[in-house]
Amino acid sequence: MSNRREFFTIVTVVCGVIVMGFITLPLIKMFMSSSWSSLSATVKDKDVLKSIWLSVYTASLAGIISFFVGTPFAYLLARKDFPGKRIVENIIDLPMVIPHPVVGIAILSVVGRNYWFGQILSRIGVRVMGSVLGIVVVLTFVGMPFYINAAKDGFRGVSSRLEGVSRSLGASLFSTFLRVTFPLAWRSMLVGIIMCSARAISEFGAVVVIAYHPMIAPVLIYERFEAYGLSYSQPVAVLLTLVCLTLFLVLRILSVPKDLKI
Amino acid sequence: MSNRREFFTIVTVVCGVIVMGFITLPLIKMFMSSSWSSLSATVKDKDVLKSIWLSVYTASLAGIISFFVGTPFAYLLARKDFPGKRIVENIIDLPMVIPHPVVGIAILSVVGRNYWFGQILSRIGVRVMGSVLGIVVVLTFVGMPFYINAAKDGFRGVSSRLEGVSRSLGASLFSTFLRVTFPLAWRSMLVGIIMCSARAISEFGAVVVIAYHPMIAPVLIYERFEAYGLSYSQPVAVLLTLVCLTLFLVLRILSVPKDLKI
Amino acid sequence: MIKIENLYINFPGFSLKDINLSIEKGEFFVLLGPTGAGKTVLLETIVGLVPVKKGRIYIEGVDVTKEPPEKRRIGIVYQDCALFPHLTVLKNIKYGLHFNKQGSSESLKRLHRLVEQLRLHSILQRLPVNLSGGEMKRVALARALVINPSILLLDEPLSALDPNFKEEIREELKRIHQKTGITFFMVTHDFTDVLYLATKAAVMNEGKIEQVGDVTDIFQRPSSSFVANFLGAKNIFRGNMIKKDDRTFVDTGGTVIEVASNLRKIEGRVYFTVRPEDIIISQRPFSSSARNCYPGKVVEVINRGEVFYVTADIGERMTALITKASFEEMDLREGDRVFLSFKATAVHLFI
Amino acid sequence: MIKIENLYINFPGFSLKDINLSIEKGEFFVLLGPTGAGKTVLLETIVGLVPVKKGRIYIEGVDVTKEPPEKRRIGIVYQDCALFPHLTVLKNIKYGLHFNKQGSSESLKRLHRLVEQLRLHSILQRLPVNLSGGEMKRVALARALVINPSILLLDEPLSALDPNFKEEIREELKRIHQKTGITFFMVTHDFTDVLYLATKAAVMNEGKIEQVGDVTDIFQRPSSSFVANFLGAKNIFRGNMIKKDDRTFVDTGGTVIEVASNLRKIEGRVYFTVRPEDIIISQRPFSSSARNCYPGKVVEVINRGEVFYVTADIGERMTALITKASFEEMDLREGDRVFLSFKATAVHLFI
Repeated sequence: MSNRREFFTIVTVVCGVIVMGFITLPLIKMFMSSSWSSLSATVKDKDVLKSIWLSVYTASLAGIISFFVGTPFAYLLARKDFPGKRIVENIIDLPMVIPHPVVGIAILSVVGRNYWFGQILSRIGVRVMGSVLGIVVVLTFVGMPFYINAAKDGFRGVSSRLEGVSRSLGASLFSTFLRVTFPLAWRSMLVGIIMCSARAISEFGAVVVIAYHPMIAPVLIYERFEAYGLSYSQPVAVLLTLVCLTLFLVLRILSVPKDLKI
Repeated sequence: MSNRREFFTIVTVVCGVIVMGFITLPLIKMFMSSSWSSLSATVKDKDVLKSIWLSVYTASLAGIISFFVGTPFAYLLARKDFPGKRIVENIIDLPMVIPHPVVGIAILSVVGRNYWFGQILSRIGVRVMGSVLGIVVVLTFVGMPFYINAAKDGFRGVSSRLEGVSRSLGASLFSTFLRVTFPLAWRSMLVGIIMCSARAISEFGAVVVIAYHPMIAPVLIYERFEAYGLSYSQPVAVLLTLVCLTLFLVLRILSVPKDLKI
Repeated sequence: MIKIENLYINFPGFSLKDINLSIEKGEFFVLLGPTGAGKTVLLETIVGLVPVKKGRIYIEGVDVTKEPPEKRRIGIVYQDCALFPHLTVLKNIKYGLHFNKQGSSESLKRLHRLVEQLRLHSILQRLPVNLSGGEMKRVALARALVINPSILLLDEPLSALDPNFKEEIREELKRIHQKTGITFFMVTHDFTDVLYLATKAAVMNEGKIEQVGDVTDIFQRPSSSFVANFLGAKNIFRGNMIKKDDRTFVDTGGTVIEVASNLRKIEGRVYFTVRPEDIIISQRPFSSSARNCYPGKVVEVINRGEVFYVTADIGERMTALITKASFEEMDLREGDRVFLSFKATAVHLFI
Repeated sequence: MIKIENLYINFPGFSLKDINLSIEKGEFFVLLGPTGAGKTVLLETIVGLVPVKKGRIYIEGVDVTKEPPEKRRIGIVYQDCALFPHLTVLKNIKYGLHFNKQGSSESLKRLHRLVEQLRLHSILQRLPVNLSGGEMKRVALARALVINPSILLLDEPLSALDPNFKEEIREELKRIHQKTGITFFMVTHDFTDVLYLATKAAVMNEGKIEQVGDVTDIFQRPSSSFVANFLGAKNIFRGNMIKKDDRTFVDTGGTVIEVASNLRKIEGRVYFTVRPEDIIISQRPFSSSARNCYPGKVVEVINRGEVFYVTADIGERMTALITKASFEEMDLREGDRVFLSFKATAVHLFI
């Protein structure tokens, strides 16, 4: 029996090693395949820099938009109960399961020229397809659920008693939110913004449907891969991954409570 | 002050309506744009059926592989503390933030012909690029973190005292896992498999790098969109979305505890 | 002054049924009841955090049923204090002053007075996480009092405190109530609080008010078997404390009882109890370390098998617990003359 | 038989330091200590759930330090019972039989006997979630006992139970211990458990064993000020219970004391306590409902301000609490002859 016991322990460790290898080896190999010279050449490539900048810029915008529109809604979801709340919460999670090109197609269905909304937009000169605006719309669509869920959890973590006391002391609902809820939940909200941006910066399929140009970094990587092959796309991939990893690291450091930081 | 209070409440509701509209309108419009006739024609299209079947099949495989390899690892993470555990947990979450085409490129870096591992594979006749195997590898890569995290949470929810009692009654670690831990955590594990598959079935960017052919549904949708335009791609998108929504619904029903089911 | 009329609240998990209460200005009102009786819900309804569908609430004669909490000027002190964790003690206390500008110099004076009264000087710059249980309560009190509320609601302010702190905060509450004249409305399930603090009390059960009235009324004339069982105390008396020479006595009106008191308070109204098992019954008086020995007449005998509850009238009705053997040996009957003795240390005072 | 030698455990959050214990076969060993003393960790170390880096553990003479729990044949009953929630009561109890095939007909006989003894017949098909606290304990006991362990570990089995159930399970434990001869190792912080159940006890604090020994030893001769303070009980005695006519007495060797007992047990060794505040000191004997009145000599007087602790030797040393007024009136000095009286109902028995 003792042998069987050790056997199971060994299995758990072996599986652990397999999973870790499966996840890290491709990334490590990709990093190592890019020579310093090709990397430094890529850093000087204006198209690359422009696309990475566009990625960072649009993903950040998605995070900021989610913050402004999502915060009041997340607060509503955290504090109030209403009929159909579970359905609303399920709908918020929908963008996470819709196949990526379908997201693009669905958004095009609304802003395309054969729909009144799209016609209005084109009449007032707003172009969604193939524009930065379009990219931001798509990235907000895929990133929003991450922000709302994180912010909602953050608000839930603030005792409603604190808000009750604040109200009893004369503060309105809005003052209470600004003076009590926000200072106590800002960490969760920041984590939410970063999660939203991280999800947005990694998106490809939805964006490529709406806007091949202007090129965000994942599209550029894909184009170079298609046109020139693996080794030419690797340095760009490495650079973009570094940006994402930085975001991810900040996220992790923020999401660890103060006293547990490593 | 009463007015300001009402104002903030109104803001939360307005933001809620905006977010809900932003998420649902594109999907609803997409569903409505596809006429019954085009939908029924699409259902009879062998290429469409084949690609949807391939998507379901490869995504399910990713879920099953994650289950077998991820379960022991998740159990290890739930029960044992070891130095560097936080780092390991961070690495598991990495695939969630890597841009999608980069995932494909990273995997190609390992299995490609200019790397010894890829050379070995090609010598024994295993093809990753452009094969079902390649698709499954990519989908497992993006889906695995979802399974491991869900299963880990499930195992954590089972009191280690129950396992201790089971051991004291003569059961080995493995018997204890089978007779106590598994029956109590199977729901979380199933939820994990579905989350992993849902993430996998929605993937496009990573797959399109590894395997344009055989075509999974998102690639087919993209191809039709590129080649024939929006209205031709919509019916396929609707069909695939229906599959995803079914998965999602099952997931939500399962993840609600028994006594809270609506 | 608080007046509640026909209040109903119905939520999944809790409900209030037909609550009618009228509390005079300056009263120290105590609400008793088992956990889950709906005491905290009633508190939160009064402060305005629970929306009211049916019924009315009046504060100082004004109907506030539909007013938001920030317009009611009601202070609330929760059991867990609910201090703002991101603000220092000083900022916690000053919080309410941002929204209540009425005569800011007066407010500041009140702030200083409270800081002094509640001995908060040395901790003003600390964060709540660094405070002891007693300090947290004092800060929560100061924060609620600084806006000069017309009513102060207290949700079990003394539970979850160490015995020392409990004593201290209890005295603080009494002192503040006497000084400010604010109406206090306190939820508790500790009888000591009631006897020590309350001028009026109510017992609540399953969302309903079972009984309202004077404290002695509730203890001595429970209106329902629930109240009787819930309170379950025998031998509760009220009297006036008198110091004579070095000794302390309580005059209940019916009798005078010696107590072992090392308390500062010299005179005044007090409650006290004597446990039935601490009372000795004898057929002759005797001198011993038992300070109190009173002649009386047996008025009731309750047989509980191996033990008997014997109630004698010694000016007050007092109940003793004795064994069957004692009972049989003394051959006690209703109407017999007996002596009840108990030690001064066996008298529990609530001053 | 359990033997622990120089055991050290060091984890973040808890530690055990230099534990040495030797428990004979068939003993009912009780481990006392405040929360956080490391009692549960010691239990889990014995059963094999906490890896040991330094020190040795022997069960029946065999070194099991490196053995996995499933090889140790030690039963464990947790405070929360830790019943398998997905299995019925019957399947919970039978769980251990899958892995212990030694003479399966004998095992089944034991199963039936346990079901009968612990009155589990009517609940065999229920799930743990539908059981009362007392039923859960009985099931957990049956589950641990069915594999016929050499040792049964109990982690505060009586806490978090209603008083009625507590009494019931306590008697059950005593009965099972006497019948089976299994070595019991029980963690508690309730003195009643110790006095009622233990044949030997230890006091633990901050990961260290402070004192091991007979129960009376530990209570009467605490080896450290921590043990003395932690136990803090006065007037604890051991004696033999005797029934005479309808009355019950306890003979401590030094004196014979009447008690109010409605207990089934007729004779045998018991512990009992009398609260100091329940004892009356007088200079003459008197007859009253106080069943016990003993002559003695004052051996110690401790002044606590308003009250005095007076210890008299009446064959046993017994301490009474009296007021300053009483003390001065009687003008007590060490060596004085006095009478100590207390009611039979004031004697708390632990049978």
